[in-house]
Amino acid sequence: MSTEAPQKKPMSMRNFNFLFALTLLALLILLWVILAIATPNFGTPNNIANLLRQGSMIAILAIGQTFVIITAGIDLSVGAIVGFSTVTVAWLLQQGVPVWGAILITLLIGLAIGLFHGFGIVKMGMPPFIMTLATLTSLRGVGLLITNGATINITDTGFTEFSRNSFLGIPNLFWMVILVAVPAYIFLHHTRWGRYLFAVGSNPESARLSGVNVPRMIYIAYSLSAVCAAFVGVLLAARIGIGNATQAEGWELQSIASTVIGGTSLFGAVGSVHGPLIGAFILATINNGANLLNVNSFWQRIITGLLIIVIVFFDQLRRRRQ
Amino acid sequence: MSTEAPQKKPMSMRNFNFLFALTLLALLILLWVILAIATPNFGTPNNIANLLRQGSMIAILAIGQTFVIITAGIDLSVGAIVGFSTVTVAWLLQQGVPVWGAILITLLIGLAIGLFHGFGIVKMGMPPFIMTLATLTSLRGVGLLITNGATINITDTGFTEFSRNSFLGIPNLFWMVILVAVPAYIFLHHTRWGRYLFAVGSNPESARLSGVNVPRMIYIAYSLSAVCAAFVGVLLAARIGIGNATQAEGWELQSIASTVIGGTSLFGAVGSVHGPLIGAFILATINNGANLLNVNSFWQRIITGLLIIVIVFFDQLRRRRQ
Amino acid sequence: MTDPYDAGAPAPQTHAQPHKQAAETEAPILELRGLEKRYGFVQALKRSDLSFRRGEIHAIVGENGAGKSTLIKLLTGVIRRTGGDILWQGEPVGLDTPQEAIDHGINAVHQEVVLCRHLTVAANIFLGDEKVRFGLMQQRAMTREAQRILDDMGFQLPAGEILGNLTIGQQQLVATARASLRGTKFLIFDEPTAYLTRSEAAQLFALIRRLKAEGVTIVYISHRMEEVFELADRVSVLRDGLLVGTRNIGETDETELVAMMINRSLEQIYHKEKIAIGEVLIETKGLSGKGFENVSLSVRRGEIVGLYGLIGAGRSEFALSLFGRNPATSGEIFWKGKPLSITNERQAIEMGIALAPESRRDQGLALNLPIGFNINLPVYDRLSRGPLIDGREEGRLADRQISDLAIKTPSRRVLVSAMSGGNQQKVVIGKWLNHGADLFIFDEPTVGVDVGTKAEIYRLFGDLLKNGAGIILISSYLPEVYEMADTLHVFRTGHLVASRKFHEASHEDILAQAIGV
Amino acid sequence: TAQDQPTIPIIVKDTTSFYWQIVLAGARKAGQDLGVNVPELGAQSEADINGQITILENAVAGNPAAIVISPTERAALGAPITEAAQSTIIIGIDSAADSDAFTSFLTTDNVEGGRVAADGLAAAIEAKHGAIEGDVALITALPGVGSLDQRAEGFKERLAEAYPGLNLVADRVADGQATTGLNITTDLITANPNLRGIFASNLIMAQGAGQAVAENGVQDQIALVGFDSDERLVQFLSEGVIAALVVQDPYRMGYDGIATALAAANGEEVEANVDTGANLITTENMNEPRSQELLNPAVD
Ligand SMILES: Nc1ncnc2c1ncn2[C@@H]1O[C@H](COP(=O)(O)OP(=O)(O)OP(=O)(O)O)[C@@H](O)[C@H]1O
Ligand SMILES: Nc1ncnc2c1ncn2[C@@H]1O[C@H](COP(=O)(O)OP(=O)(O)OP(=O)(O)O)[C@@H](O)[C@H]1O
Ligand SMILES: [Mg+2]
Ligand SMILES: [Mg+2]
Repeated sequence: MSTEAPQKKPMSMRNFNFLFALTLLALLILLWVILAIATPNFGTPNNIANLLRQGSMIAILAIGQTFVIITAGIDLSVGAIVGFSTVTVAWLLQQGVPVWGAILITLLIGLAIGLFHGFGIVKMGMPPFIMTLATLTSLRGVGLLITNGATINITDTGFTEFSRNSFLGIPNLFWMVILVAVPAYIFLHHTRWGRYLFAVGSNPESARLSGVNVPRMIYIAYSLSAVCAAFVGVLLAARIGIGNATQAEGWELQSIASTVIGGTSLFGAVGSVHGPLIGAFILATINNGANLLNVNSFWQRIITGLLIIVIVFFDQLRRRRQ
Repeated sequence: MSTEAPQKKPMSMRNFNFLFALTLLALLILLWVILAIATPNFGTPNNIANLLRQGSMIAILAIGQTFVIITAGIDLSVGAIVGFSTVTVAWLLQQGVPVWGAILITLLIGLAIGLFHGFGIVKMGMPPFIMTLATLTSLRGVGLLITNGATINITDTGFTEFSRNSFLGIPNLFWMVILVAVPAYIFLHHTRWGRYLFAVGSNPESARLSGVNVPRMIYIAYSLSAVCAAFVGVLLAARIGIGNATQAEGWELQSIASTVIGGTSLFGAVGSVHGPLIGAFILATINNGANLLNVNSFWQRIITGLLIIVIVFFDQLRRRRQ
Repeated sequence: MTDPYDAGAPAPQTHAQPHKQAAETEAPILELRGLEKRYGFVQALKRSDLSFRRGEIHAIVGENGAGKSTLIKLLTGVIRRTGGDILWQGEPVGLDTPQEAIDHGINAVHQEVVLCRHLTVAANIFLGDEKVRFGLMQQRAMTREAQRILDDMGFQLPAGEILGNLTIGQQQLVATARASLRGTKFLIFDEPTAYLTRSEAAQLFALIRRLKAEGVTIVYISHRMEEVFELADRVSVLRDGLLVGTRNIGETDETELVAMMINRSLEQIYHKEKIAIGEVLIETKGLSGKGFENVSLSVRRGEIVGLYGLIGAGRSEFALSLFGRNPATSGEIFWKGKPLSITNERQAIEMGIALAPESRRDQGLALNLPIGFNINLPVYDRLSRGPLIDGREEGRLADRQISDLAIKTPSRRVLVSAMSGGNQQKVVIGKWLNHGADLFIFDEPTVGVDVGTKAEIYRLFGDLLKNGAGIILISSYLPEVYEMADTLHVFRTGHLVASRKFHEASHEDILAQAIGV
Repeated sequence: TAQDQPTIPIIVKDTTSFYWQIVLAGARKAGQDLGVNVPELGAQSEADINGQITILENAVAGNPAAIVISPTERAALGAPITEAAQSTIIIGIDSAADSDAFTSFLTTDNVEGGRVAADGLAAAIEAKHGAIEGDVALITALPGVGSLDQRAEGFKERLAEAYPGLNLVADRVADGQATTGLNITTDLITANPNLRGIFASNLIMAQGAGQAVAENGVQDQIALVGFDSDERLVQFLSEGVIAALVVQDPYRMGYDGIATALAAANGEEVEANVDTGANLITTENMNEPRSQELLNPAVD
């Protein structure tokens, strides 16, 4: 909390964001080059495909999380929503609901959860941290109650195979990231609602007096985050072939970490779509590389923690220098 | 002379806090009365002792957390510090270090972790959320590395029995709460440093301009939180008789929830010592009561989540009415 | 009590004179040699020499962004200089931290109130300087002492109150009390009267004179010339970060100072053209809501309707209500002759109402976003083609306002937080000019704005009126509403108590109505 | 009526796990059959030792006729169980604790389970490659969980003493998430082209590892052995993705735990130690009646 006033002329925000994304990308590529040299298997198409698959889900969560964090909020419930959604989609599929129906209903439930968050924050005046912490707690309970602690086996092979297959050599899961990221990018950076999200995050009163419907933007942000999480739940169910409410524990923190590594500020009004995406794949690369190098998994945790500090530190440094 | 006195004279902050603590206390007592009527065993001395023991550790964590939250920060690492401290104290005891030495060293390690957080936040400009998230990740790794994933048995029975025994009919663990809470209360509400914590949380720039050493206060807040957590680690090690780095998972969220239920604002500058204390025991009572009533543990989660929303909602409501 | 606005006020120079002469023989208490401050490429303060005498009131004037606040921040250790020396009583000093400045007895009341809103008035006054016995704070004693100090200064403020519950003006007084309390030798005021009521301002001036009599050096920054002439012994002018000169107050006049400030002469600040008044745009009948009651008034095309009153009179609340922020609870609104109710801001904007709110920091600006973003925020719906924003048009509109309002910035992409107070105020106004509204509500539009820009803003009012708009001008600065408004309404404690046509009543008459004597 | 029935709570390690739900189902059935109130208690993670101690304390406060408990951690639960035994009868199931206060003990020996897994893995590798040699890996769901550590211990011991041809190249600990198990397995397959066997030592890891084997289509090269079973794993087993499962008899443990506790509460003599066994079920023997009983316990 260095309260020293910024010393130098701020570079234009757009250029700055762009440059920052470039350095992050450079870091990611640097990691890749090092790993490709250090291990014989990193560069194989198979492993690249694995890496893309492994980073995909956190990447989508991080994109959703970004919308919320830009409004200066936080969504701690995304991991629980993912777990809960694996249960819903699996349960629906096992009830004989067609795949598209099961997915649609699951996404709608995600939407409902997001709207509930919005309601709590807007109408009840709850702090986002507490609101989503409460849902996190309750949702896991509901999911466990539905399955009675068991897992639901998904027998629809078409559904489960989707997550394994590729299209044009790129894993389907990564296509799903693109499917989410491109509209998210356009929404955040090229539509007025995107601008309004930033305005709300910076100063809600001024946004309101400029004609922005602040409550609506809050509803939108939390709904997007929850729907992204529900979508990840569907993908996860397809990938592991089961519905289980305790899955995705701790993913909320991973998604927040990805978002922050990607240059989003927890104080709101600073963020992008590409940053969190790269952030998520940096984290996935660290894990994949550590696995390939057979690094002790305890070391893996230590390294991840330290790397988060280092990356965010350099981000802060650059930001202050600007 | 037209210095209009504010329209309706708002209650002074001190009175308000006091009243709020009273309503919270009333809620806690209400819960107790209901449970005493609903279950034959709630009111037994044995169960009251259990309840006091069960709430103790989260209560101490919540007090530490309060210092941090008052500065508008957050400490996600407390759970990990607790787990890590059980390992250190167990390891030291097994190395033949005397009990007082083992405790002292563990507390000093806690202090070092807190200072590290302060360093990251003050000198490196890290957001508290990310700084403590990173330590959370790394610390568990370090603890696991020390024990190689195993648990360390504590053979010193004097140490382990301490947590089960009582003094003057009150469990030792609860005495420890008093031992922490009384100085914490005096520190926060009756010394200038306590005042400075509020000032930093309210407006760090103004605090700085008043000659408050803002960085030092940040160091103090995070150190207090980490030392409280290390102390809880010692108590937990005594209670479970082992050192194990994976213990206390999720306690950071419980401590934050207790703090917020106790009327502390996540935006900083609002909080007390007695509030979080009551908050922690409300949560402990919910769990204890649910166990006695044989409520399904999944329902227990759902109820806890909903109760958090309800309690914080009424707090917000009251606050806004003032 | 002396009233600075009152034409009949006794000339302050009479009792200021002896001190001035005594001071001239002494060594300066504080001297600046080649002081310099750069923010990246922006040279906020260029090598300036300036000396302050013991016990003088030294005014500093200059345009927005001239570097006045920067100078103050340097002297109080808020920021660090990038060059030059500061001599305190002849000795070079660092002044690198606020604590160091406080230790020397240098204190300031900053342009934006920086106090802790969650703490009590007493806690704020004693912050950093608490009374402690045996390690424990003596809260009661501090509250009592604070109350005594406030009463002593003539500020009627409750010491036990939470600061956030006070008005900005009252908070400013607390800041003043705080600063003048601490064994101060050198006290700086950065636009202290911007948010003060007249009586509060009078209390402040009395305090300043008393401090001066006690030998305290006062630096006084203001855009209000009459205050400068009333209070100051000497005045220095800053322009573009450069000191252009220092004058004894008796040896200069307003015209000269303004010319020094803006490097040209300004014949007239209040620029009012004769514009034909047209149909009624908005009319309220018996409108009541939060903070105001039974207000009936109308605004016509081509007309400026001024709302004058003391702070807290209910004008802002009335304006916010017209804008849908706090919808009225009873009464009627007619918009272009049709009755309707305004329930939210969006509706008001779509109807053609624009509001530049009074608090730029809390209501007007997204501080950590770029200037261009702020300027365009109300019109993004119109900048959109289908769902997408037209980036080129977005840039064009922002750049147009920046040049029209002479906003001092290298680019529209600079964050608003990096601009001087007055330039920020221009952004607050600029954001509504692209909007093409019919009714403009300007709430304290010239707070912290320099004379040159004020004149620009008044000229801009003329342009808006010529295009057929109507204006509601809310101001606590009587000369402004008096000179600009075609119709002047006076508010007192939520009621509209008097209405006057242009120059129909005297200053005294209006004042009396506002105060209620 | 329920009022007059004796109360015997059962405390498991982790109510969110399917395995423990089967234990609870067995206990519930016993309660119905024998006329006992059976509160079903347990922590929500096998790593939550303090949580289980708390639950035990609360259960004791309820003055039950007896308590059936599966201690999460050997050392940690020792003293609390000894203390609880002063006021009620304690029956242990599944895992041991450092206490001699148990009236009776029904366990599967997890170390033995690990050994059985090693044998099963060796047999499966032999079946696929004709020789018991090559690289193998071990995946543990969570660090610091007693039963998982014991399985790993038994597995490694047995490898070292009986199968010198099998080379343990990776001993990885995940975070309890199926996805992590899946990612680790995938990366193990990538990093170790000669990998021939994997032991995933609990239900969730077996689910993740099974998915990775299926995803990479390596079931002909890599023998996967899991621990415990559910519908998903049985499906993998029948598809040949998983070569073998080590299955305990949780249902019986729950049922007999309550039955023994009731007997002890009524002052009857009970056996001090009962081994409920760890069974290896392979694709070949999975359709035998006993296997089916173990694989499809009657959970309601
Ligand atoms: N934090 C900052 N970063 C970059 N530039 C800044 C910063 N603060 C001020 N400046 C620039 O320094 C110059 C001087 O600003 P300063 O606030 O001193 O003006 P001022 O004379 O007080 O104006 P006003 O009358 O509007 O308050 C301005 O051009 C401003 O844009
Ligand atoms: N922070 C506050 N707390 C309590 N009452 C307030 C506060 N601010 C304003 N009020 C009350 O609201 C009413 C209207 O205030 P409003 O701000 O509209 O007055 P105004 O005439 O616009 O003066 P100003 O120049 O302060 O804006 C007054 O009765 C005032 O006392
Ligand atoms: Mg200024
Ligand atoms: Mg106003």
